[in-house]
Amino acid sequence: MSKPLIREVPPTSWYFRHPRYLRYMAREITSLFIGAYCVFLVFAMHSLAAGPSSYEAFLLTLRSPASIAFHVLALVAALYHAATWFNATQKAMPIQLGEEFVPGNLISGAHYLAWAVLSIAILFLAGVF
Amino acid sequence: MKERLVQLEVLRYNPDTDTTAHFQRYEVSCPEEGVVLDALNKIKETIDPTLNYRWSCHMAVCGSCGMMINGEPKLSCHAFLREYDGVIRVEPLAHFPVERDLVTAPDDFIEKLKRVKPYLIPKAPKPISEGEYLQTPAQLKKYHRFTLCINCMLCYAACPEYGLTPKFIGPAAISLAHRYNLDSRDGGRDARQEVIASKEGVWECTFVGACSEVCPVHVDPASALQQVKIASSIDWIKEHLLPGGGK
Amino acid sequence: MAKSNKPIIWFPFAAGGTVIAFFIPVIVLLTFLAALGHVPTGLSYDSMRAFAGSGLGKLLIFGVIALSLWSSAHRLRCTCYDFGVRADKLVANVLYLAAGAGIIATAVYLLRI
Amino acid sequence: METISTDVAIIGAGGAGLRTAIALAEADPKLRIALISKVYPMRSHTCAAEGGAAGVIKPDDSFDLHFDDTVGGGDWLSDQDCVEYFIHEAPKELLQLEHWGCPWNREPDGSVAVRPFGGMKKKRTWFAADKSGFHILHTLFQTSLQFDSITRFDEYYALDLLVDDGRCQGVTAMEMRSGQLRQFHAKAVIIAGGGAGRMFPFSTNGAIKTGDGMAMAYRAGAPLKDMEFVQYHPTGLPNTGSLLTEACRGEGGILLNKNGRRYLQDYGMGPETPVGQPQLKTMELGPRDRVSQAYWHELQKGNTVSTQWGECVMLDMRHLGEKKINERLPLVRELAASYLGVDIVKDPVPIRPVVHYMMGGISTNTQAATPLPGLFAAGECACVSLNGANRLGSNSLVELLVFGRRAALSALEHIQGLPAANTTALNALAEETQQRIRTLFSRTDGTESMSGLRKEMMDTMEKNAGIYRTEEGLQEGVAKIHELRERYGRVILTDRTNVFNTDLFQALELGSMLDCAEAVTVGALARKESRGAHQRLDFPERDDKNYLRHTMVYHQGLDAPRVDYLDVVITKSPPGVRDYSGDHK
Ligand SMILES: Cc1cc2nc3c(=O)[nH]c(=O)nc-3n(C[C@H](O)[C@H](O)[C@H](O)COP(=O)(O)OP(=O)(O)OC[C@H]3O[C@@H](n4cnc5c(N)ncnc54)[C@H](O)[C@@H]3O)c2cc1C
Ligand code: SF4
Ligand code: F3S
Ligand code: FES
Repeated sequence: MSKPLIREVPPTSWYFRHPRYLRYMAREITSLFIGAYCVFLVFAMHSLAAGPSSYEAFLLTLRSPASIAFHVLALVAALYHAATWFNATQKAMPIQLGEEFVPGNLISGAHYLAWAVLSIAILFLAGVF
Repeated sequence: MKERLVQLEVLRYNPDTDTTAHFQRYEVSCPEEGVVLDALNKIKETIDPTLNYRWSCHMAVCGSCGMMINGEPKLSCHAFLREYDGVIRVEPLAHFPVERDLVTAPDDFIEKLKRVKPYLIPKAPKPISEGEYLQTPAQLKKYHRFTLCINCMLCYAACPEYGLTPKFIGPAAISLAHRYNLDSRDGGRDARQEVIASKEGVWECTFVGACSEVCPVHVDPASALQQVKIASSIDWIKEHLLPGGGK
Repeated sequence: MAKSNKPIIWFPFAAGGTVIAFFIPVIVLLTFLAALGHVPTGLSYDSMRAFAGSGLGKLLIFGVIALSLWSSAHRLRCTCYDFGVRADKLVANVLYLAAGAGIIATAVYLLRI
Repeated sequence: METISTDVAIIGAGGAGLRTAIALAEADPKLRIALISKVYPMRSHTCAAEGGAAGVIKPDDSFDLHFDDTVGGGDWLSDQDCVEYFIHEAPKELLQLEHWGCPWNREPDGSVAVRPFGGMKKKRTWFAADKSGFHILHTLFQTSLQFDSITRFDEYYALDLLVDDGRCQGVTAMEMRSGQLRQFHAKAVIIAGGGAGRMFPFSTNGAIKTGDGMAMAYRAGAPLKDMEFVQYHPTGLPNTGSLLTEACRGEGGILLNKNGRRYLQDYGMGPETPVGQPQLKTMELGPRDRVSQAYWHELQKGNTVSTQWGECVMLDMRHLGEKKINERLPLVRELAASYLGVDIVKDPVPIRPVVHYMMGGISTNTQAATPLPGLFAAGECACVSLNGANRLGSNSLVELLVFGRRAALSALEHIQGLPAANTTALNALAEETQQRIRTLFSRTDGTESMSGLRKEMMDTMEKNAGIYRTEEGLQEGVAKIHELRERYGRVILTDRTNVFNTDLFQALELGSMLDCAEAVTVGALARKESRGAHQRLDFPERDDKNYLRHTMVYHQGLDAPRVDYLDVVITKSPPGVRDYSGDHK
């Protein structure tokens, strides 16, 4: 009788098998930084709720080198996440108008555009410009 | 016809004689515009008749010749030699048990195909004598892409979640269920949802997207699966949060 | 086979993914500016307080933090699995509970403002 | 040896086998159906069919017109009662597929669309882009999954029919993954094993089309009919043999020789029609035999184009425009681009005729029954005499359906009240097969290499039984095939292990092809006339006086086969002139 050979998937290192898996893992790992950043936001709300002195202290701790490094990582992660997410929208939500499907790039492009507008608006409202 | 020397490194395994697999190196001369399958055929014909693999159509439509070529799931009849240099490494499709050499056991996939009820369950049955169900070109186009699957299982070999969790029903089978769900003639979605919206169904997919990257006929299973997730979530909200189950 | 209740987890995950994509980069940019010493006027105590004091502001802040937290927790769970951590139940419980705690804390803090 | 008892065993799970299985399951849910196939059903070669399937559906068409096209296209060698049955069943079967979900192309109003096809006077070919066979096969396969009474034996290689008490009562088959032989005891056996184009070197046929079903029936005593009629398709890729569907010409593609001339007008298919306005049944829409023969003449005249893949003519589709090509011929564009590096939107493609289809096969009547009781056949492996001397494109996909279903109904009738099988006798027969395989395995004094024999067979077929044939060439061919069959008795296996031993299966397939090749060459030698796809340079005219009849070839072991004839059934259309000169006369 035949004994089929099972070629095990190495459970802890399979993503080295192909660059596309590394790209995927990179995307997934963004969640670590974004998650941490969200926890940081929860703390921000805590200090905000605790009154002006605590909030000022919070703003001061922000300036530590560790915080700066963390922000760089979080920013990269957030941008990578945003790009992968917008690129995926055309797959998750294709739009058919009449017979034809709207080209995927258009759907993703529209998301990028909305994102840019929204980001600039928030920066403006926050008084950055 | 210009010929070129091709070196292949092929995974060999024969359960009758071997306990493990090993690579074997071959060298053959093939036409330049040939494909990896041509090289394998030449090896079998002129060097080693004991080499085993499946193929039939040589035109990327029967879906039988899938294998890993330099680590990438490919149809060997559609893997052009001109795209490779150096030694080409050929292995059986990942994530499936190897029966022998490049021949894998597709039983799991075949069983899953059956489970998703991939056939039309008519919304409003009518006899043949009343003619065809009308379906506009737009309605056809809505699901057409998902009819193109040749069941080659490359997407299963590419999907790491299937490799890690073999219970996962997987990209092609779910896309096929989705194809029928989208068909204007069909009324069987509820029955299929029981399967594809189950734990082992679409929820095992973490949207790696590899399935769509390797699909030789551009079915885009990743897209189908995300659509199924959204639709299933809407179902759930209707069933659990709206009065009367949203009916 | 029964339909899974996964949508309870997945739906907020997907919503969170969208929220992260649209909002988190610019928010990170704002706090980054603050970290570099250029605190935008909008991040000053008074404007933040005014913003978080309004009903709409509370809702927005809560929505962004809660969904993003949830989304990250869920994705982190999958990541653990992808890295070979097979104690999925445990990981899930820990992460979802943590996210839940963060979400409740956010709500409490916001209500205090 | 394990025995599997079943009511009906079907050999082959392509379009024909699947349609048969579904019809049986629908007719009687309690029936046990064994569906045996050497490949998973969706790998069957029906998946490669591109163009479409013919059935009268539109108001401007009529059954009579489909009848005339089929009978004329077949050069009056079709049995007209069979054609009559076929044309009436065709639309029903195609509608049935529609009801099962087949994604046929549609008109804007939602009704099914039809396209023109070679040799058809009206547009009546239903199509699903240029993957019609693919969609038919997958629709059937997927539909079959809902019937629990169909037990599939995928990757079981069928070997020999079990014939006892004058009727067919089963078959032996080897489970390919284990190398174990099994016997199937069945009250009726239906062969749907597909064609045998692989006996030729250049063929649109997949590797699995080796005529096993035909050979199995032939060896068991059922005659093969009209095997000399081998269809060449005029437009194959010169390197891989892959088919560029007839729809290329149906949609308006034109054929050019090296001087840029639309040479078909020089071979009774003119006068020229305007480019981009294809007219039915003339010029590029002439029948396959004529168009392929025209290539041969151009080749003799030195009018073909020399390419790195050999002598070709050009198929020009540039004028169709990118949009239409993408919508109607996407597969063709992809095939030409990837295997030849030609973009059909920008350049003409070099093509040459390639072996495509066997008009002949296991002799069946309109009930899909063979002369051997209990044995039925459908699909390309059968010759029900629908296609006569030349099959019209898009008739055969429908033939699978119509006669697949018919075979099921006939088998159902046959199994009512049968006497019980004599299992001892069947076991003994199965043991013979086992012995045959053992001999093949244990032979160490073999001298013949399989690939060597195969190559000699292919070369012989191409050289002596190709588009044009002569007495001398055929005599040589018959002798050569006879010699090869004899040498096949000394073929040696390199691989003597059990699991998925393709060396073994290729050897068995070679045996099947040699049997079929014998029937082709012997039939062709005996038919001293030119008709449809059988063209003799020494007998260029059709001879209705002597040859308006079917060739029946009977297997005689290693001896030369016995040739007999059977009259053609003519009901309403006496033999006439095949005219493809359009309305221009
Ligand atoms: C490239 C191409 C294009 C075509 N286009 C058209 C078209 O447009 N329109 C049209 O009408 N026709 C077309 N044809 C013809 C038509 O497709 C075929 O005649 C038809 O599909 C044959 O179907 P089948 O079911 O008889 O055989 P197949 O689909 O070939 O199936 C044969 C089955 O038999 C099984 N089998 C064979 N031997 C054994 C064995 N020893 N043991 C077990 N199982 C066995 C195989 O596994 C397979 O399942 C085309 C043919 C080709 C090659
Ligand atoms: S979806 Fe694509 S890759 Fe997957 S089985 Fe189907 S054709 Fe193959
Ligand atoms: S690769 Fe796998 S995880 Fe999902 S998107 Fe494709 S099925
Ligand atoms: S041989 Fe059919 S897909 Fe490759």
